[in-house]
Amino acid sequence: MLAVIPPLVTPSGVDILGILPEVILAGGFVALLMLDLVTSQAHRGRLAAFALVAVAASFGSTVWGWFDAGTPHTVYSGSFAYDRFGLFINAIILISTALVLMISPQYLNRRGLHYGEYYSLILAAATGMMILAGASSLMVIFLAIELLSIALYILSGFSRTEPRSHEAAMKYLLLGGFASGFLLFGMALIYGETGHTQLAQIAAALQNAGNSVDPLLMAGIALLFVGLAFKISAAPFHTWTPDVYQGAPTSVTTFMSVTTKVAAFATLIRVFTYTLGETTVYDRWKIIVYFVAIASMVVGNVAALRQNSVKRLLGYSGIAQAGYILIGVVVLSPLGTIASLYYLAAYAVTNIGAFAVITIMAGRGEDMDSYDSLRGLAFRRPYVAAAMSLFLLSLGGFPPTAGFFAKFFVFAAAIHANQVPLALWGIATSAVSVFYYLRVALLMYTRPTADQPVYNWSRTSFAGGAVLVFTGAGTLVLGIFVTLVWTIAMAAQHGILPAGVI
Amino acid sequence: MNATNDFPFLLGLAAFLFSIGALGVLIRRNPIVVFMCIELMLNAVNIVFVSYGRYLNSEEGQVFAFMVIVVAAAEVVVGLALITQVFRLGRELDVDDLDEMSK
Amino acid sequence: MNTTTVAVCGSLLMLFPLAGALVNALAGPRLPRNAVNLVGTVSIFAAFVVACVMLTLVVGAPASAKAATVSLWQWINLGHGGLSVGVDLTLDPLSAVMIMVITGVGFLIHVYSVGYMAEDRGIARFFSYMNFFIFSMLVLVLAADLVILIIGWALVALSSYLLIGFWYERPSAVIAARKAFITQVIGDVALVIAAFLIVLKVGTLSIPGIFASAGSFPSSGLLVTGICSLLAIGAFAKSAQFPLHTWLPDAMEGPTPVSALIHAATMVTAGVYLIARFHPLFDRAPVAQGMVACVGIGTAVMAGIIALSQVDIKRVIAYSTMSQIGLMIFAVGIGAYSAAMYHLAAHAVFKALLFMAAGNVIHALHDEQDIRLMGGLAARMRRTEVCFLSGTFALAGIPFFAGFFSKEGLLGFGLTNGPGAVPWILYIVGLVINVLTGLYAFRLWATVFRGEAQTARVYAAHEAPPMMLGPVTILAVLSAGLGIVLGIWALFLHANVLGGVFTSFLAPVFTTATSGPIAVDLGTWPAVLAGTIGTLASLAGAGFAARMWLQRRPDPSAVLERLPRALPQLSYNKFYFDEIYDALLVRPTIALARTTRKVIEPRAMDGWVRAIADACSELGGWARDYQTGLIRDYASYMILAAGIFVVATIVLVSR
Amino acid sequence: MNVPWLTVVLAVPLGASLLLQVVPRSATGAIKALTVGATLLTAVIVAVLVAAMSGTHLSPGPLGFHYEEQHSWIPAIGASYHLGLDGISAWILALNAAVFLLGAVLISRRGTDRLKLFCGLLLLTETMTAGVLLSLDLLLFYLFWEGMLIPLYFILANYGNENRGRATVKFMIYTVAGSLLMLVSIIALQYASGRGSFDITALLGGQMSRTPVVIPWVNISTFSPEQWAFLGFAAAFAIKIPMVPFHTWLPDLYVSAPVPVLVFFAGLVSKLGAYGFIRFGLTLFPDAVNTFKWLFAALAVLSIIYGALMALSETDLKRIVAYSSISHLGFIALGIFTLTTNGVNGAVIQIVNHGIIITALFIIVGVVEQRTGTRDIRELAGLEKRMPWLYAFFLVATLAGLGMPGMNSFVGEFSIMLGAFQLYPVYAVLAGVGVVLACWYMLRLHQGLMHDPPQPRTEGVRDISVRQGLVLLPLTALMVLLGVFPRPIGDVARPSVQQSVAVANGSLVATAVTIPAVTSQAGAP
Repeated sequence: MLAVIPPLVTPSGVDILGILPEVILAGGFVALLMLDLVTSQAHRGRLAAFALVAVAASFGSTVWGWFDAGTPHTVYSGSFAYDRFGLFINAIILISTALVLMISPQYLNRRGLHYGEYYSLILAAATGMMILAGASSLMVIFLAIELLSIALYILSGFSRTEPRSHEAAMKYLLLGGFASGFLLFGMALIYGETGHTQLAQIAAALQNAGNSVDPLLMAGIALLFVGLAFKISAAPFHTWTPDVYQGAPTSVTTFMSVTTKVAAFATLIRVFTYTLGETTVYDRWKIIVYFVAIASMVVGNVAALRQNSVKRLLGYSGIAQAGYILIGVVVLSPLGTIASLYYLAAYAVTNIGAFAVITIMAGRGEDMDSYDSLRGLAFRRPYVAAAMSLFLLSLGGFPPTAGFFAKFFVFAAAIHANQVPLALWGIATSAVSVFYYLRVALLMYTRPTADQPVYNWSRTSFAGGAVLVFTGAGTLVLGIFVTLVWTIAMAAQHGILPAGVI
Repeated sequence: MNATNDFPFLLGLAAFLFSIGALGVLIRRNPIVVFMCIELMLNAVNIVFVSYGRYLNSEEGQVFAFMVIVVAAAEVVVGLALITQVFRLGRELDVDDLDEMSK
Repeated sequence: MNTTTVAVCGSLLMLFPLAGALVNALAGPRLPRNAVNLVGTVSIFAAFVVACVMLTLVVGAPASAKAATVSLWQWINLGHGGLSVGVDLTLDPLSAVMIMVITGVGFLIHVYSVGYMAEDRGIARFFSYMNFFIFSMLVLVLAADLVILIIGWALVALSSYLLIGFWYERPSAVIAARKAFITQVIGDVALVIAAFLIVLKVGTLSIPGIFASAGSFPSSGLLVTGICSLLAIGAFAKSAQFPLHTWLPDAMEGPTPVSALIHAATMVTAGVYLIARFHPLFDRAPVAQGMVACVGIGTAVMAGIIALSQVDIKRVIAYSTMSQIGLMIFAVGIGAYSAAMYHLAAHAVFKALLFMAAGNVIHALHDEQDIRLMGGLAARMRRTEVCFLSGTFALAGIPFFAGFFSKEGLLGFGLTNGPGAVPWILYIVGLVINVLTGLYAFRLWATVFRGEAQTARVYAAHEAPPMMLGPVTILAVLSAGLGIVLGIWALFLHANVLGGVFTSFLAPVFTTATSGPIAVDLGTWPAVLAGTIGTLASLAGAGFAARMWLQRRPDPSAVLERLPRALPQLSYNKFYFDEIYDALLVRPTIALARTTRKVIEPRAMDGWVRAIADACSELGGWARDYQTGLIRDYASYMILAAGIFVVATIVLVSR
Repeated sequence: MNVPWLTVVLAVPLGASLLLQVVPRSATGAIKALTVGATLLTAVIVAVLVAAMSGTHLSPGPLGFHYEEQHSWIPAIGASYHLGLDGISAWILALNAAVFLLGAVLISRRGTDRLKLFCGLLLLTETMTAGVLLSLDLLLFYLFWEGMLIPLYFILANYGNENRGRATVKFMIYTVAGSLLMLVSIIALQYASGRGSFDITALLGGQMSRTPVVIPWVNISTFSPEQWAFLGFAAAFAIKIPMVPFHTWLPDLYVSAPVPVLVFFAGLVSKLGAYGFIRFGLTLFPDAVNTFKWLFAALAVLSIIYGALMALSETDLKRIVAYSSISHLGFIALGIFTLTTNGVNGAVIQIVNHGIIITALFIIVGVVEQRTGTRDIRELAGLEKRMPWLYAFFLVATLAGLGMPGMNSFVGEFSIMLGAFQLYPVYAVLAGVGVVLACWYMLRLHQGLMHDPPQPRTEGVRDISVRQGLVLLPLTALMVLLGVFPRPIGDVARPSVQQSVAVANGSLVATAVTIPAVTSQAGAP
């Protein structure tokens, strides 16, 4: 018996406008591969400049899209959402990418890693993330995840002579592939039980199913969640995070710690809040997401207490932040989504700032990794130390910084959804986190004693300074002039696809 | 065979293969074998896609399976390159050796 | 009385000593010694003059308007339902008597101090404190609001503290000062709580206001009894009455003029003043009155017994002070307010005299205070001895000396009041006190001035300089002459011998007393009879003392060897009160404080915080342990979690 | 003329701290001058504002505010930039300006490492603490409340003795834990009130549900949401005050911090907890505050006694003063939880008074440590001979510290104890025991330093410097002045306190305990 083939729908040419930012960036990625061949080693900085131009162009089209996507719709037969939500995520990813590109050349030069592929791989990964942000079909989600993952596998092993870097890459690769297996199995089951791969159709199918329970479907949802939880490094799927963050070159860590999480959360919100969110089965099931959120907050913060590498510390901190952002996801409310978006923006600007300090200050041939390397930074680089303190305070959630309002909004979302315990878990772990953030901050202001080695910090380049100024200002702006980003996040939530569920 | 009748069997086979793959990841220490196990998991999923596609009379499953194959190939390329590089640096091919940072 | 005049006089009265204190405190160290002395004494003299003016104001006022209250400024006003206190002064016969005593005796003691402290380097500080004391005492007696009274009450304690610890390099003085102050603060707290009870009942703390609504307290009610008991506790602390008496003997660590002024003449009698002032309340609380009377007379006996065995000249006088104040407290307890005030004034004179004469001795012997090392001083310090003897007579209540009328008056008063046999018991106890007083008073005089010199130092002793002898002489004349004049006047011109002038002068204050025993009169002949019996008792004590010490001179500490052993032991050890308090209050508190610091703070208070921190750290280590770095481990966590999730999902959903 | 004066108060120190950044690091004179100038300017403005307050426009509503300013901030959630001054905050704001001025004066120009950093942080802290006192919007309040920790953290972490790191982190975690609980309560309050506003005037008088929360599954009913929310606030404030048993951060911190920091930290920052209780505890949670008043009053009494006992047994000067501070702050807390006009008024008065006293005490103890090189009371004695001026100032401060009638703290303590007596006589009596103990430990401290034969340690120490004298003089003068003439504080605080107490007692306990109308005037019949 032959399958009845539905009529082929040819995508209209206008649909390309919906993926214009991604296309531009992908173009940049390909062009960079070519340009690398004709650029001499001394001029690789120009590749960075070109990549920046590509990012800027993509950002321009994102901004244009923001105004164009007043009425959200899907393109390419419903597999890609052209909505402000995706564009908001795009903007975060693009800005982060740009900031990483700015600090990269100096760092790579110092570490002797300055190869042209770096920039194309960054753009490739960014493209994948942007696609993921807009993906509204399981297939596109899978493709985007793999695109960004493969690029990141290579990037984390970019320090070709360093065992640490290899180890990071191997772990990321093997565990990432392993997680992909779960993700894919979940997708397969969902597809099989609903008959669809497009989110809107899945949502409709679930609505029709009503209260009936389908164990295989539920298993599929669980496995899909496992796959995505791996990407956002939520506990208990977080174990790769500290190792990979520590081993990868710092600029790469900077990049992936922020952007991967942002993109994966975009999908998580699309799938779990807006596709599955309203269904009765999900309502009973979401306790697992609760558990993951709480576990992430606890594990991330508690494990960070006893670290001695700044990169690892920020890795654990990232796990904890994932837990906080998950609060915004599980409460299934517009406020929760907005809070998550705000959190992602705040997290991006703060975390890039923090990692940027480590990247910028890294010395020749070595990463500024251990706590000791921060000791006494304030005496020689007062402004850098002040900036780092600001970022750490923001991560710790002190007002008036971005981190405070980020946490404030997710807690508010939890309380408004009558989930006070979730907020209490959040604050308890936040209080714990103060300890390790402040310990690092304190270290920078401690004068090294005579017998302690003094780390040889690099000079801050113009680009590095600019990044710090931008991220520092961003941290404060998000902490004081809240309405600015809040309004945008609200608009982003307003236009999210698949619509109508919440 | 009837698509409806052998469908549970196919699904069971896929689950079985997936489990073997997962178990291999847990047990084997050679990264190349681990990698192969991961590929096995992906291919098990492919079986699910294809059999669902047939069961549901929809082509999306098949398309998805193709995608997975392509992606798996890409992953293999990167993975093998990485493993080779580790090997070239004179290290044993044993995933248990990759725990430098946690020490 | 013209309120403006009263306000101006009252302000001036307090300003002079305050100004003296400030000038000496700030500029004193840079001023020449004479200037310091001048500032110190003239300021009090000026106050004395003002006090005289105020006395004439009161005397000259019509009988119906003997009291005036003026407001200086509003201290605090917390609005409706809240506290409201004004800095108000009151001038009436009672406060007039007090300010006369304070400034009069105070001035003489200041003059005396010029001589006594002539070689001390801290003279400016001394006069500053002394002047400040006079100021505080005036605040206390003039206050027309309970809060202001409490302020004065505490300020005198402060001055007392400062002066006891004047020689701050002596550890014993430092400890004595602290002890005195803490005891006073206990009294302050009692007063404060009494104030709370009052304000919650009548809504005001103004003393005239309280008295105006005294009727709202049910007579013998629990509330008024409580208030009066608390007031009495405050008075006991100030007047060194049992059980808050232990600070007074130690307070003798201060310079002798301080003992004369503060710990004999004025401050310690403030408790008597307080109860007399609050008589409208006490009159409604017979239980509290009875308690006060018993404590007073009990303290009088106890202190009299202790005084018998002490060997420090100042401590003997201090215990005699305690005993005499016990009598005054007894008097106010039985309602004999006028008699108490009379005794207060007389006592101020002769006790200051005794102290200053003792100061002469101490000065002459270069700070020797042990009476066992004295003796035979009469030959070298004739005038001092005469003065001292005048004081001793007055103290012992020998007829026609100041103490006679007052003491016999208040003892006799007890006979007229009280249920059943109580008056007789009290009177007999009073007679015992008379015997004791005669005994210790003459013991002191005999061991110090008579007999043979015990050390070589006595032979080198010289009579005190005129600056010291002058005030002593004046007081000696007063203590003898005043009594004689008053006595003659009373005997021949007045039917009422019991300090008639005083009684009639103070009458307007105490007329408001509802159960006015003041109206009761023994009648002339019974009074004479009572006086005679009392005098005989005193003389018996004096004779016994003379027999024991005048010629033979046994060890003065072994006074009561013929009595049962327990009594001398108790006497010599001051009834072990210091030890008991040490064991019951001080040590447990310190032990508790130490336990708090060594155990509770680190283990419990900090412990729970540290427990949380340790738990987090432990968890952190745990999480770290699971972070093995092995891919296979990580993969197994993932698959385990994924498996659990899948199963949990299915279970949860199909529930 | 419509000058946003309160914003000016916030902006002056903030602006000065930014301006400091352009001053070269070596120009210590200019840095110090700028810092002192800015704090002085703030103090002058605040003084004028407080003095002129009663004549200015009063906003309508159950709580009236002067100099009110309101601007939109985050309209989406109803947070606004809303400032105002009333009788409760007025004197505390004045205290704020004063202690920062003193702190700035006390900074040693030569002896301070990285002077510019220190001065900048000090000014920043002033902005934050002033913001805490002026905010009428809960979120804005929280912003300042928690933001205050940032400059404080850097000051405490950078300056002080070698143990400061641990002490500072302890303080931070303690405070943050409490503050975060308050944050949850703030959100819950905003949500439950249904007004979508964080404005105190919109949330007044108990908006939250008073039905008990039931724990699912076990079906145990617990406190009502309002009570839970109140406990959240209480956690933050009780830790900040601090009340026993949440106090252990304080002694460690006070011991490690340098004197100019202690001046404003002990003088003001710890009072903000008490201020928070008055401003928010009483007015936002009338039901809960009435439910829990016995508990918090008991904790306050515990603080009084416990702090006194600790002060009695400690041998470290700074720790003695630190524990005395805990004991005194217990009085303030006791006053607040009497919920009577007298108690709360007394608490406001005592906040100001204790700020003055503790500042002076820490300066004195700091001078002693600096001159003799030790903080151990057992190694010190006989300083009166060497330092007569210090002795005089110390004497006044000691007396004020032990609640001597006639000194400023008597006013507050009397009023507080009266309030306590109205509600819980036993507590008042126990507080009386605390007074006696206070007398004991203060005298132990004072006499231990000043009296007894001089120790070798104290040979040849110099008396205080003119600068220190100039700082101590106004403080001690105020102790006496406010003791003799305390009316100004009471008069300013009175209307606001009455309003707050009225809100707190709402319709619930309006008739519980009221004193009859007080008419104590001279010569009242």
